[in-house]
Amino acid sequence: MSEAYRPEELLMSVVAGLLEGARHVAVGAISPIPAGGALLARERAAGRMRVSILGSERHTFFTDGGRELFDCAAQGRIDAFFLDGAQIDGSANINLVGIGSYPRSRVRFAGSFGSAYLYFLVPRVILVAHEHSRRTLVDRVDFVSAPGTSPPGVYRPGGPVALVTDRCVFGFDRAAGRFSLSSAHPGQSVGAIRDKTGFEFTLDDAVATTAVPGAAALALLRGSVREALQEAYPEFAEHVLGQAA
Amino acid sequence: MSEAYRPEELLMSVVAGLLEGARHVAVGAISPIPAGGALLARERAAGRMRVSILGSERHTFFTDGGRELFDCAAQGRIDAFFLDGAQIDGSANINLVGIGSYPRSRVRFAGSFGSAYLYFLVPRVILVAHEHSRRTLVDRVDFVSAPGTSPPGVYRPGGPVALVTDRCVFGFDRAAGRFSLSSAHPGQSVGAIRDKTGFEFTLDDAVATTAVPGAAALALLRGSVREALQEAYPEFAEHVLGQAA
Amino acid sequence: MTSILASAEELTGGVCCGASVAVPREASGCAMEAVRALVRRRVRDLTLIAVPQAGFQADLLIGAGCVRQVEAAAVTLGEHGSAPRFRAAVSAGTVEIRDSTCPAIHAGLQAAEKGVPFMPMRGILGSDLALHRDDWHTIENPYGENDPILLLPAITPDVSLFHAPRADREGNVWVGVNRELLTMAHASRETLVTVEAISDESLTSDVRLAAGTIPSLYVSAIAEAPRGAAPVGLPGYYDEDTSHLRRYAELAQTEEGFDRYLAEQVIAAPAPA
Amino acid sequence: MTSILASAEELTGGVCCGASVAVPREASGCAMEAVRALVRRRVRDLTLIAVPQAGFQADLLIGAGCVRQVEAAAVTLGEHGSAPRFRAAVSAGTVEIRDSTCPAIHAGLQAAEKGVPFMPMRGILGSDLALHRDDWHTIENPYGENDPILLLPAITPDVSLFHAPRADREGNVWVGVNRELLTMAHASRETLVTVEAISDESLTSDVRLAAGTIPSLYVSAIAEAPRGAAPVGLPGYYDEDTSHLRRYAELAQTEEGFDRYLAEQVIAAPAPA
Repeated sequence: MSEAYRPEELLMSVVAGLLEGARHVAVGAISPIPAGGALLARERAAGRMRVSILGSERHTFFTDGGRELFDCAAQGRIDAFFLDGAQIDGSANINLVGIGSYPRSRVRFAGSFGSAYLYFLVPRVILVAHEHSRRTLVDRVDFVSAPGTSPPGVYRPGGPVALVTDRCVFGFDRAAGRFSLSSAHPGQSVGAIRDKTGFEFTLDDAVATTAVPGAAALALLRGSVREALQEAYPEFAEHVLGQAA
Repeated sequence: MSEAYRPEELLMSVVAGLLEGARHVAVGAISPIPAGGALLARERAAGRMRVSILGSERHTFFTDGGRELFDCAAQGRIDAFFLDGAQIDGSANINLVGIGSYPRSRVRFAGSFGSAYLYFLVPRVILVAHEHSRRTLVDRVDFVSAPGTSPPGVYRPGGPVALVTDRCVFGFDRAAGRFSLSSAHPGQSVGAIRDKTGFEFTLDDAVATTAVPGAAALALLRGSVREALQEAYPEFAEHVLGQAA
Repeated sequence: MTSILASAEELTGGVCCGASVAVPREASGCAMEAVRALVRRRVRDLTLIAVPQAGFQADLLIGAGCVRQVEAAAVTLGEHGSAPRFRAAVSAGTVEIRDSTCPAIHAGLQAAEKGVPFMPMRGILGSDLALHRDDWHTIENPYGENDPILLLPAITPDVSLFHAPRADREGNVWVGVNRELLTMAHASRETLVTVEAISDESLTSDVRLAAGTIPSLYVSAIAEAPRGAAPVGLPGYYDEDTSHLRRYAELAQTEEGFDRYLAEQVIAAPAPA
Repeated sequence: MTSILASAEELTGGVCCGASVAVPREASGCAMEAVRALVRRRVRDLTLIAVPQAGFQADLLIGAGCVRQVEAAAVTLGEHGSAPRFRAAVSAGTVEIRDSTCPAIHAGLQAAEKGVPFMPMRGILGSDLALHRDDWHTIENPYGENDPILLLPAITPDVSLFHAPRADREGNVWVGVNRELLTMAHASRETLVTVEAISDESLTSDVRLAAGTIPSLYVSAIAEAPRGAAPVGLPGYYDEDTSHLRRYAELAQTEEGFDRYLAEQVIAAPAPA
């Protein structure tokens, strides 16, 4: 029987699985779950994976100013990155700008950050949605901060490979330009997921149940990963990983 | 009666005069006379002139690698620079590449360095020819490392203002695209200069005799300028400025 | 030559209404004392250029009515939530937002640094950012076939304004690895810097320090402002004042609350001599 | 991760015939020990990219027959006169020269660093450089009117090869203000560095050192080579061996003299263990 785990630990374990084989994973600011997942993947990679956590002094080695992350991605030296969206639609378009008509958005968000660039250049972009609802996962975003796919001719070595939510994991088929349900987290049914998702998606041949973190993963998360997260995410490290579920 | 001076001291004094009012003068590598002239001008500018001597650690402040000089010029932060040429022609085209047909030059020189760029961007480019002869000052250069003038439409805030040789000083008229004789060094006649010059030039209304360095200038050259030149040009500082003429 | 001025007030005294002012992200060093001086002087119609994003300083300037236009990849208070005055002003249409993306702002500054009118950039095509920026052009890459690529115009701020750990008496400024500050200084017409301390030790004579230094040639003026980034932090020197920023984030939810913050923390604060 | 190798010989063992190899100007740190290793291994058909000019190392490689093509703003022995083997090879047509200008080489590397196919650049128009470079294109500036501007293609070297004062055990390399070395590392597929010493002290943990450091991510391999730049100097560490370089400049005036120099100073020199 598996150990008890927190929902965040499940997501970190999922993220770690999606990062297998990557040599260099970059994580944006204010992204504790991707950071934790990346650090877990690094623990398993036995010295063959770098993780750069932006906003952390200890886990970022950049020495060429704010542009270096983007130059580094364009050089092909970043294999995986994470993006989220206030809205994400069925074509994997993401919206970080606003709800309603542009530019006088009814609800304005922070802005697109580096998404309009990194989404094109990083081979393995993992989308993360912390709230799986029809408000977030929509049929069509109100503003395209970064498109999920591009027409032939557009230089695009990168793009989305998966969308991880608090209910499930979708894979993304770049040729078809749509998501398919890969696995549902324990306790989630396909019907319930469809009900909470504002876009159409297909089903993998066999929709699995998301693998839960085993004892080894949990030990790493609560041990070395927690320690490494302390600097950039002290509260998260303490409250989420600092005590058994 | 004026003091005895060395020919190099005359040239440095001429160069200093041409730099009046400049806020930032850059001097390329292996250019002791421009460097000395610039340092003399700086002495007279009472803190209102910077001099950057490339190849000197003490007189260069750049911290952004080899490109900074060029970026700095493009930003309009360099008022004056020096160029020479294995050949210079009557249109102020300079050749630093080779004699004979290109690319298998009969006589090959080092190459164009930054001339093809700085000649366009630095407002006050002073050409220096150490050997005033028909070999060097030619009707038409064999290879245009950098053109003296550009057609309308070409972005060109910079260009040549003067050509200083061991015989005289030419001014350059950018609109007309030709040199005119401004002053002949003591002992040089217009006829002798014409005889030794491979290109056509006009005469200023009154061709003056080049002003010789006065006692104050010589004291500066043999004092503070010599000291400042020690690091980048130890031999020159010692042998040319280290003893009275 | 670099002017050494007595206060953040004096430093920013020449920043005119209508100027374009570039400011860095919070982790790189925010000149908050100087920003408060701009607010007190009631500067108007600024174009604020966030390099590449901005937080508290942008929200404060926008709330105080100093800003006409913002160019930014993002404006946010980060861990303290969204930037309430920015959001309200954009929704109300009282501030014009020119949405960008981080590398585009860095590249625009690099174009200005290199004195070229534009820089090419990968990505972005097909986003609504590109749709709404009429100053971004798509051309065919002359080195490819059927390969569209975006051109972005140079960004040449009238003023760059930031805070750094130290300067020397010649006006050289040490910024360490925060090299976007160097690019900003290269790209801008004027660069104004507050520093924790001006030191007698030359920053250019030690090769280790020189590697992280902006030469004085690019620095118009400096002024000492100890803890000049507060309540934002200066990484490696002091932490942010979290309770101050949390309180701001709450108060600034309404115009009245923001005005109260302004009166208490900015207007009432005595200008340094 | 960065490989730490035992010698300059090992470091350069993977540099293949036909590779493009970028090397810095002499003041920035020449990996002369590694260059001699290439000569001993009889590497052929290199494309040598001088950043932006080269001296002794280029003349040695050209004289030894290792080079097919040179892209450079200049090749010269500086105070020791012109580069005799370079001049002879260009006149004889045994080496192809692609004449450039300093900022064009820097900009080409920056294009590669940024992952864009080209960079625009002012100046150069109307020079014979532009006439002979069919990889340089002139376009109309979309941000101007009747404003032609040159585009230069990205320069992506297979290998960058240079010498630096120090590295740490993770493969971070300190270069100080010689930041063209950083740009070279960013732009190149592989970066090979000899260093005076590999130290236990981490270069990234001290912010002053970090500002002048190339992160190990960009460094393929390093090897210790004390006085590895000799007979060229390493500014701040040791001076050039002037009499050695003067003698080279004299000997290399003829092919026979050059061969004698090679036999004595390069081939006969025992490879470090």
